[in-house]
Parts: sequence; C-alpha cells; structure tokens
Amino acid sequence: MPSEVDDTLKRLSNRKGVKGVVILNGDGQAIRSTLDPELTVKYGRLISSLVQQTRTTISTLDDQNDLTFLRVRTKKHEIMIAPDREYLLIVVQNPAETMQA
Amino acid sequence: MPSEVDDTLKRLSNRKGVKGVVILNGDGQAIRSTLDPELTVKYGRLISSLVQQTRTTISTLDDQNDLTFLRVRTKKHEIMIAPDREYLLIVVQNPAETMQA
Amino acid sequence: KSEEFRDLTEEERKMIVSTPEFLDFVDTSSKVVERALNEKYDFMKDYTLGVDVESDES
Amino acid sequence: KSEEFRDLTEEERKMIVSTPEFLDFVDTSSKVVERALNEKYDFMKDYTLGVDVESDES
Repeated sequence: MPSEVDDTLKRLSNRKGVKGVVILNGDGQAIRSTLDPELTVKYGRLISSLVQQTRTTISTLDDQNDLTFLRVRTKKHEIMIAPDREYLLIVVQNPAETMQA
Repeated sequence: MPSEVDDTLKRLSNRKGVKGVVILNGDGQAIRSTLDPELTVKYGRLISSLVQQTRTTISTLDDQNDLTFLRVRTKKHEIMIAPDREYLLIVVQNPAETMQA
Repeated sequence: KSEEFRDLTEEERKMIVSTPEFLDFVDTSSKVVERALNEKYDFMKDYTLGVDVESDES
Repeated sequence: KSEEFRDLTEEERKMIVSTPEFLDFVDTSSKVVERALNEKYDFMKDYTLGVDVESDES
C-alpha cells in the first residue's frame, strides 16, 4: 500500500527538527524524497557512496560484520542513515531544534 | 601532563561494553591505543580514510558545514569517532553490554 | 563523478513502492529513526569539539 | 593501500601527548564519548533491519 509509505514519510518529516527524508535504492536513485530535486540527487550520489565505503570499511575490519546504522553529526545537523541490503533511508535533522525548547 | 591523558583513556576503556580506545593523528598513525598492534594499524588506516571521505561528503553537500562526530553502528558493535582538525578519538563499544543488565 | 545519473521513472517508483520488501524496509527503518529522534538527551549539546563548555548534569 | 604505513616513534608520541592542543582534544572528545556512552536507551535494541520485532515503550 503506497499510501502507507507516504503516511510514514509524512509522519517522519513532520517531526520537530527534521529537515528532510529521502529513500534511495541501491544505485543511489531516489524512490521518495522531501528535499528539492537538485539536493535529492546530490544526497543520493554522495550518501550512497559514503554508505558503500562505510560497508567496505566494516567488512574489511571484520568480514563477519555488517553496517546497520550510520549517524553523521555535523556542525549544522545530523544525518541518520538506515541501510538494508537494498534500500537506504536518510533523515536529516537539526538536533538543536529537536532537543531544545 | 601525559598521565592525565592515560587516566582519561583508562577511564574510557574501563567503561562497560568498551572494547577499545584509539587516538590517531591526522595521518592515521596511533598516538595511543588499547587494541593490539595489528588491529590498531588496521583501524588507523581504515577509520581515518573513512573520516576523510565523510568530511569530503559533508563539505561537498555544503561547504559551510563540517563533520563533528560519527557513529557507525554495526551488527557486532558501535564505533564512535570524535574528530577535530588534527586528531581522532575512536571508541569501539558493544551496545548490548552497555545497555542490558 | 560526471557519469550519467538517471532519475527513476514514476512507473519504476510505483513498482518498487508496492513490493513487500520495500514496505518492510520503510516500516523497520522508520521505527529505528523515530526511536533515535526520541532520544531526549543530546550528548553533544554542550560541546563543540575544540571549544570546551563546562556543564555536568549526569 | 600497500603504501608505507610507519608507526610513530616513542619520542614522537611523547612530543604530541605533551602539547596543549592534544590535551584539549582528549579532554573534549572523551567527554563527548562518555556522554554518548551514558545514553541509557538504545534506540536499536529491539530492531534488526530486516527483522521486525514488535515492542513499543514510548
């Protein structure tokens, strides 16, 4: 039920501090996104390649191990990334807004 | 006072669930490590290159932005990485042990 | 980096979005993210690396 | 990846470890990590991506 998916995304993106939600396939192509098209493509390309490298790093350190979640904290926001074998959920949030007030 | 540094590292590495603590310089060379030498070199090389790529990713998305903290959650453990311009603190922990019991 | 980067077509998106694998993924991953968003305490709130702010409320 | 990867010498380590920049770094970064370790609630505890476990305690 696609509308279920869209409800979930709407709920996520309405959370305080959440700036954007993107779902990518394994090639970094967007299936859903609340960011503008240009930024979506940028995130798709860069974040999926970062996840790729992180996966490689983890399995090089221990070939029995695998990435399950990635949190990139930056000066401006936090990027949360939930990967599985096929898809990638990216949520960009501003922790200050979530936490304060 | 170097002994202050070693006290801090000992306190960190004695925390429940903490498997290892490594401090690297900007070239991925270990300044301090509680991991065995082979694993230390592996972590040094791989994690510092991962941090490099993450930094590049972040500044490509927004050149006013910068990485402040990185958490890599894996099937087996979580790797926490605190970078600054010069050094890198890596803490490997087993969240299950920290949280449960 | 200048390689072709094609957007998915509307039909391709529709097809993916209707698979059980995709629905499962959205369900599980969104729950994990919501839980992470629920963390009330921001461990970095009072710190900026390189700038030390004293504050201890553990 | 097969390039030379030299360990620091004991003297080099000693020199770094005695600089104020390094002491500041260890102080600040260790506090951030300790706070992260203090998080009582593990947002992934009941979830493995791909395996859905029902449990809601918000």
